[in-house]
Amino acid sequence: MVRYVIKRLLWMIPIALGVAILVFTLMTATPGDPAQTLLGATATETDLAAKREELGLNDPYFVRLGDYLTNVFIKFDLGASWVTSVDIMDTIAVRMPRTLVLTIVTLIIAFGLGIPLGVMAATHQNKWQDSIAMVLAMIGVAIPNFWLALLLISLFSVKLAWLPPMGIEMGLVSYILPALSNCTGALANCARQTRSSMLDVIRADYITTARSKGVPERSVIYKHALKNAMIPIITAAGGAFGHLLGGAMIIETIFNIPGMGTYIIGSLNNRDYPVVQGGTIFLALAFSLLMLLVDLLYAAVDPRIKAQYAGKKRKKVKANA
Amino acid sequence: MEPVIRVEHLKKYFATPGGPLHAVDDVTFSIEAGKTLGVVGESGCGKSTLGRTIIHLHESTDGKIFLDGRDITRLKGKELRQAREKMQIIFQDPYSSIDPRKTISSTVMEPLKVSGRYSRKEIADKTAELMSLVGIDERLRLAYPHELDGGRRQRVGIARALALDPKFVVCDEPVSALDVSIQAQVLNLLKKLQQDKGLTYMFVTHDMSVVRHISDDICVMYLGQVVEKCPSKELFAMPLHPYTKALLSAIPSTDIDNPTKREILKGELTSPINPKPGCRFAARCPFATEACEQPQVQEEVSPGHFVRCCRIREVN
Amino acid sequence: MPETKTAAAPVQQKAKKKSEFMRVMRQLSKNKLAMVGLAILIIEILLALLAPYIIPYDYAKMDVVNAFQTPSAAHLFGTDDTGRDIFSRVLYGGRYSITTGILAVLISLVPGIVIGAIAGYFGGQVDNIIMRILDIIQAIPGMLLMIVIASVLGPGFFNTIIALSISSIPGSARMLRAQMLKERENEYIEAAQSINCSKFRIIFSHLLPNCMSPMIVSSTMGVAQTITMAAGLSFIGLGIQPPTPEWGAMLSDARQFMDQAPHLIIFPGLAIAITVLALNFLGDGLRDALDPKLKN
Amino acid sequence: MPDNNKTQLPFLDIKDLVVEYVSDGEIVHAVNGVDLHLERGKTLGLVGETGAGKTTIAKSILRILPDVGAKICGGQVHLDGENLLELQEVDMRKIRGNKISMIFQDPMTALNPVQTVGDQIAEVVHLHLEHGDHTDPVARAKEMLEIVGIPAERYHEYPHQFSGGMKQRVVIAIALACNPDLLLADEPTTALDVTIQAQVLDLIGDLRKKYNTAMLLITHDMGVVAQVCDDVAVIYAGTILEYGTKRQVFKHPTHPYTIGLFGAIPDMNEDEEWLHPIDGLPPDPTNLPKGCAFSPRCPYATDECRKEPIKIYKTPDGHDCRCCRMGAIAKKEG
Repeated sequence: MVRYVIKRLLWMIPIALGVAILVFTLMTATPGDPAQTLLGATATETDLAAKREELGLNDPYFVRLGDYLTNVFIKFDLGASWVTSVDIMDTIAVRMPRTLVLTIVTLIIAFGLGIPLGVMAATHQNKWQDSIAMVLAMIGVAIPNFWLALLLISLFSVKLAWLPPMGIEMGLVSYILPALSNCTGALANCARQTRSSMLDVIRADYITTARSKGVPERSVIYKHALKNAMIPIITAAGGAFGHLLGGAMIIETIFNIPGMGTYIIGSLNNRDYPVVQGGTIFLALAFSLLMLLVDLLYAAVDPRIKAQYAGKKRKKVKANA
Repeated sequence: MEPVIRVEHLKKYFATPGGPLHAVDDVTFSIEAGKTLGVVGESGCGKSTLGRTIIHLHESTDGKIFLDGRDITRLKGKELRQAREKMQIIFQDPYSSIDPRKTISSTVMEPLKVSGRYSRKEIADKTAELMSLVGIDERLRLAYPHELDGGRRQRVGIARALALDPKFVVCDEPVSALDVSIQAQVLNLLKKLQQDKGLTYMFVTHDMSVVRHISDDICVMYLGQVVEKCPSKELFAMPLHPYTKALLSAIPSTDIDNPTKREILKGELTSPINPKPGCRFAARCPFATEACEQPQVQEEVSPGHFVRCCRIREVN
Repeated sequence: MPETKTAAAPVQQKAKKKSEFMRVMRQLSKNKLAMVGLAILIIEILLALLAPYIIPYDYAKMDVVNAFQTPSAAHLFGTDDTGRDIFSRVLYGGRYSITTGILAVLISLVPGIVIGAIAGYFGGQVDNIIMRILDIIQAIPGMLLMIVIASVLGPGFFNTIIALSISSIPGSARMLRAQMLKERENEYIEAAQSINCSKFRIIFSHLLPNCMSPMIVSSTMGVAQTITMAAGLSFIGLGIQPPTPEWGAMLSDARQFMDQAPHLIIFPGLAIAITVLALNFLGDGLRDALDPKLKN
Repeated sequence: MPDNNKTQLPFLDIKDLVVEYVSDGEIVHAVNGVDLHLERGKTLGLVGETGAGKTTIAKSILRILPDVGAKICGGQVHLDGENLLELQEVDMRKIRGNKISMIFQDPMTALNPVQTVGDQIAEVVHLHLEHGDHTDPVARAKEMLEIVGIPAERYHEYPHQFSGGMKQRVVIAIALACNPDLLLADEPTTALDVTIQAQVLDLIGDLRKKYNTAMLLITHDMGVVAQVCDDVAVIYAGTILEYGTKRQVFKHPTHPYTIGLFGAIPDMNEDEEWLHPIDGLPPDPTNLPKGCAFSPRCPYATDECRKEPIKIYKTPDGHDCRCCRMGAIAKKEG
């Protein structure tokens, strides 16, 4: 198992490298002159030239790429923001937890409600519970998270003034509305995924075996069926997290939460390339780390995968007497 | 007369993380024109791989393959295409061996279209002729596979295989997925086609009663090796190899007056991944000794009767 | 074999192809929700096409005198901060959103299929390299990648479409590859090889037709997702810029006036939700209808 | 009925069982009035082709038909005089796995992949422990593993670490853990190789004799029936066409379908040039013909066979045959 984890961790390095190169190339390909945006329209040509020289914009692409990669992957230094010249790593250390809190709270709501909803729909196939749950899920997927955010703000903050419309001064309370508006899509997808994998599992032979053993229906569903159905659901959770991370970008701008989203989008607007590059690499690494966690969770539930990871030596197949 | 198919020391290894998998290991035999060689053995003995390797669906690792006396082992490009037209295959699973998105007639005519030697009219005539040959009703021409039962799908597979008038056809368990009553219809059809068109079959199956009925000669395979090969009547009358004996005694016969003497094999198949030299059956053979650890040689014990076991005389 | 019989065969051949489409439609009509979805979509597309002729007011005409009017007979959806009629803008906006969704998915399908087919059919090293590249691109969360590409290309209608399609190429390529790997195990592919079909013919006349139905279903859902994403982009100012009446941009404008005129945010968002809902209903219906196994 | 006119009901007695499925709008007549019975300790072979309703009968006895769409429309199933169809679900559960248990066809999917082999055996023992009975389920499970020829140390291994034959042994261990009175075996060896099949059939035979368990063996292989069963029932499109002791049916097959089945199997001893297949297509359970279901494929069929359902006749040697033209066939075949 440990061998597998190390292999996956080592594997993240080329991915981070690839992401860095991809984002760096994208940034250099952006039209317009960063110096102009930074110094504003009034700057003289000489100031602009000096600024460009300072930021190393005049060097050829490969030289700058080489410098950047050595900084990031050798010196672990993401550099400083061109606008605020605050070290990027420090800002990320402050902002990343907020984005993570928002995304994880959303994930918990989505899967906490989605799984029971899906199980209920699967066990009452084609009955009213099933159709209501599935139409609700369809609507959940259809509602864009930024529209729901506006609706929730106008209702709970503007009209009823129960919850803060902006910022995170109120601590966890201020995460409620953002999490709610971001979770409908994930909740709906989780319910549909649970329903379809439960329906597949319920039709499997070993469920009939369990029934033929006299196992009561309730534990057939919750003990035998759900445990097997969890495997595809966990895989969907990995994918859902990536989707939520993306959604958080917009939610943060609406609720003015100083997380990674506002950081990156803000720096995009004023051409603060190092921040965009650093932020993206960091998010990509966080996302890959999470996918590794999902796979390990996957192995914990499914013994067949655990055996694969455990490598050949432990799996002794004894020839019987 | 040169046999239609001759195979010498044919080997097919698959690379696996645990080492080379010896699917087919040093197989030698030949099949005369118009004759049927039955290849029988349990799952995992390499009988399907053997068939597919001969007609170049898999590339052979070692050994030689001769079609009508011509060496076709390392053919490429145009020559391979010509050789392939003469060697066809019928598959086991009627539900996955026919493209669900194509109509019956377009499946049957595809080989003709691909060969590029037939005009549209010739293709239409030949397709109609092929379909009536295998007994598929004319009005099913534009039906889709999911509208047919297993038996008729298998007939479509047969019609497709015969489209280019092949000389040699590998039948890879063509009736195992069918019910008994439909099975008999397809077996009779295959036999009639052999007599009418002089086809040479290599009939792969795990069903001993089917192989006895349809083959002239039979070879028994175990873990990639041919352990015994002889005319089919002789195999059932006087089996020599211990595995063949166990295989025959395990068949539940419908004759209730003299039930077969049971010879129950102990243990499970050993792994075919980089196996030890010598007899692969030694682990489960009641007569195994150290001599069996050495690589076994295929010996012609009596005319046309080959066995791969060094202790054959003590065993019988 | 009477001569006339075979001559008729090719003619009937075409009839059969058309009936494949009819079979799918007949199968689809059994699913009520899918029909509702299809009806909504057809109405929306018609409205969007006819928009310039049927909208009551010019979508760009400002009329500051009666700004912030709540929905009334004159202005079905009310008017926005500069007095423009929201109903006309939503109708006209439909043109942007729907075309963005459909075009982006279509553009991303072509490279997606090519990459997926190559990785799926050839496997081995080729598959490995392609998959690693896709891993790298998909390591960046979808929305973030799109935001970065959109800012690189700059705002505007076509740039948004290109940004959307580029970021959805990895998804469709990976999906087609998985489908190809599954279909490749079937024996009819070995059969095609045994009758001398070329690699090219096996991919295009055997593998792809059988991999198409899941792609069609996911593309339908893809259009829905792309419409939402496009609106999201415009919402954060990176997609289609105001004053064009794109639904996302309208929502973004309405944000500043939430306390005075809450009604401003309702209708553009509702339009997105209904379109996406209709597409999802249709997608679900198509999933069953395209399955050849179902008896018709 | 074979002529045992005991007044008291036999150990297992199925009377006029009718089961129907609803699949996308069409009604599938899976079982159309089946009568079967079985004495304690005896084995009845139920032989038929795909779609004849064999598995549906077994699942109806245990009442584990998938509730979506399948329903038992009529008939009774008496076990020891008690009609199982009228039992409450909670009482039926006490019988499942304890008095009646079932073995399934495909060992590859019959075991829960995420639960250890031992636990799956212990679970059924634990479920049916009468209060006051302190046998330890884990110990009993290990004992059962040894009985079916699997080393007890493999208790904690998972199904994917076993071969097909070994998995089927675990399924047998589960089925026999509570010494059931009746074992329903649904094609237990069809998915296995012939040498492994011989091992498994022998294992079932020994254990059945040891616990005196009655068995309903469902198969399409006449050889397995000849080797294992006492009585034989031939079923086609949900109806029993021929029913008698093994000797009666194997020595004097009377119904044209049974004759056809024996003709279609290549005979091990003689060498006929051609097999005698049964012509035509398998029956479509959504629209079965009036009268005898086999009439479309029967060479001896006349209008009389197609009018209304055929009742059961007695053959010269006393076993049942549902065919009104037995006399004519006997003359021609004789």
